Amino acid sequence: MVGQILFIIVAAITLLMALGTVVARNLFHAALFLVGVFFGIAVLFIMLEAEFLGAAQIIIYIGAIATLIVFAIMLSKNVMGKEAGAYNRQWYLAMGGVVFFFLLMGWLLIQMPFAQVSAEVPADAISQIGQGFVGHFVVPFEVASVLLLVALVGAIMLARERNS
Amino acid sequence: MLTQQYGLIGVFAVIAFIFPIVTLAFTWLIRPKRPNPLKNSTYECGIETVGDAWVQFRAQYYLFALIFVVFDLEAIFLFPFAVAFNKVGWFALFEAIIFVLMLFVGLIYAWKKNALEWQ
Amino acid sequence: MTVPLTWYLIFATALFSIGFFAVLARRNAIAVLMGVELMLNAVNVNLVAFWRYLTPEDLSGQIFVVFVFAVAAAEAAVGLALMISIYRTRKTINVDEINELRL
Amino acid sequence: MDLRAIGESFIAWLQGLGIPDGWVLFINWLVGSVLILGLALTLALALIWLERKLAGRIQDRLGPNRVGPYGLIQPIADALKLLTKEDITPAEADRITYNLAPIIAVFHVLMLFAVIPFADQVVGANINVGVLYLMAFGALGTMAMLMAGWASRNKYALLGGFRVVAQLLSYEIPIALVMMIPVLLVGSLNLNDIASGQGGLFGLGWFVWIMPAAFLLYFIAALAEGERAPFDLLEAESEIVAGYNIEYSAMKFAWFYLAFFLNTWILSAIATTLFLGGWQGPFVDKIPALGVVYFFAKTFFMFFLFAWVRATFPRLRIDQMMAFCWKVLVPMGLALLLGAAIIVKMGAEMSWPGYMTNVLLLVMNIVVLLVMLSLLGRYTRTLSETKNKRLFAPELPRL
Repeated sequence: MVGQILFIIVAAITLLMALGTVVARNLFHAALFLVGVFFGIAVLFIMLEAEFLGAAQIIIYIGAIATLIVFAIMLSKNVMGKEAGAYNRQWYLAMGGVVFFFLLMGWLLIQMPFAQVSAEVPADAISQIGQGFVGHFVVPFEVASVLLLVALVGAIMLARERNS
Repeated sequence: MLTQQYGLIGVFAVIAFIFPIVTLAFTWLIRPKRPNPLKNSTYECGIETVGDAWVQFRAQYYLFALIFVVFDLEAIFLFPFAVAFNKVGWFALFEAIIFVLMLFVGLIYAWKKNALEWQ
Repeated sequence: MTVPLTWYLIFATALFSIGFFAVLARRNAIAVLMGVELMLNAVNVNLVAFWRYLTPEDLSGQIFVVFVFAVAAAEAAVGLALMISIYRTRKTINVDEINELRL
Repeated sequence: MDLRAIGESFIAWLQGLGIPDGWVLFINWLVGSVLILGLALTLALALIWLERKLAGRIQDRLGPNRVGPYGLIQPIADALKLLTKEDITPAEADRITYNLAPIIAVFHVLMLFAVIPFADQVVGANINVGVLYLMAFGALGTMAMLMAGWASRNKYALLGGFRVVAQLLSYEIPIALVMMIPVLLVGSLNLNDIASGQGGLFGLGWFVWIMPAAFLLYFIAALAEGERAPFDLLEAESEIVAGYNIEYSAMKFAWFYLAFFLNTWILSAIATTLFLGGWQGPFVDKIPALGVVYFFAKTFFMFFLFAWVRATFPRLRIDQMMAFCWKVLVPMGLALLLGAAIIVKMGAEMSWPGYMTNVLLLVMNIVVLLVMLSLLGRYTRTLSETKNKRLFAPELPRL
């Protein structure tokens, strides 16, 4: 019961923040709302007993990605965001499509029966994640390092000021 | 067990967030309020402000944030590995070393391309 | 676990829809990118919720989320670098004005 | 006397009053939270006095000595003054973000207190991801600075905010790498486990003895992470006036100031927990309450070191500082981490006695430190012969 109330509060705040991200005309405000969304999702991860992911969510998304976005906003000088129209011309079509998608998915999800398992989370979950990285998931693990390397090289190439 | 620990963090988070707000509200009640246009103007050592403060920044800041993001992810991958370290074998250690060296190559690249210089 | 699994899924769907709307309708490319991040987060919520309710002993769900983190970060890094690069030459990052296949 | 037992008897007393279990738990959390908050605020007052007094003594001054004996009441007088001062919000500022920034700054640093183990099991929340929790809420602090710098709508504030965030981000990487070493040695992210894994006669099990280079690296990176001299570029008055908090006054400024001091103390506490054995010390298993004494003694010793460095060293240039992080500290951290991993694995596979692994770790640390120092020395020597006097100039050091 307490869990349900808590979930509704956290989910409602997170969704409002997400709406704020989409609606805010000022890009910096949108980024701040985005930080709120990330924090809310970290709380949801903790409620789902994925403590490692809760902490990692804050470190990666708020500590790294949100900062990156804010830096990029400052670099592109559109902070005021008072440019004519935040949305493009087909925004009402997009709105209709998205609402339709949500209603369809919601309708499907409510009817879908899931065979829930009422088991406890293993006590050494973090250790098992680590073993997964170097065991069963070793190929994606190494590919992730290549991905990060390529992203680093590519982004440096793109963002560098060449003539200085 | 989990609920017991995170419950405290949750309650404490609420208190730690409300406490500064309450103090700020309290000072708002007792402090003097005599604003004037000069006092409220932007402080730049007495010189009149020129243009908007939200100026465009150089890409330098972005490059540091970029390298940081990549290494932060590396840390997130390596922390569970460090926890599981006693339970995995030599092969796993080599995999982790390859993982780290791959990103070290990225650091060397950034170094060579002068992305680590603050100009 | 007092919260039903469906609640999490509907929450994730709503988040995904909001992010999708930003991708489709916002003009500013950074705002579009924020929408993509929202969608990826919705996927993460789904992955974790399914892991917790259906296979709590098998941590593949959590491991996948970490890989999604890596993809999201790489996407943000390269995407934003692209925007900075485009802004430098075109002085705009509105997606409906960037319609040529060259810088 | 056991602090843990006091808590348990408190819970038993509450249950004896016939309060339902859920509420007992809630009251327990509430009491714990208020205790941590009180501790943090008391510490802040004490630390401000201590730092000013220490800096005064080191620089051959007296420090605060007017209000109360030895100036002890000075911080309270300061707090009262700041409470009643006029608060100026710049007309140009983005109001909501501007007011939210100091709140987030205090929030993030207070949250860090919740997981610090003051003695065995005497900890707000004994969570399994303690080390990551510290990193996570540390990351939230950079957000507060970005908000403050941006919302003030002042060029100095924005520049200061962006600079300090670039600095904090960079130095977070060596800290993360170095934090991984105790995690590797203990096999747990739980701060309580890490501290109790450093037992041993008279503190011989502390990780600082087997990983001195890692401890040194942490100390240097923590100086930057705490925005303290010689890395206090955000306060470089001659360059950017006062950094991101230039437009803040009265109580909002006080919150930034308080967050700054508490952050330093937290960094000391992390150093104590990860490298100096936390609450470990002689006879702590007989008398658990001694743990609190040891913990605070070590943490205040670390804080003293921070204050000492701050009062002694001049400030670095920003290009030197960033280059030092990425070109010296990060490679060194990676080398230490991989070296430690290989040695520990070798020790486990070949079933060496424990002291053998420790000796090898110590040797590895000293070797890494010496190699780094000699490279730096050679590099600066070649620099002084060339025209380019910029330290850490573009090229890789020629070896």
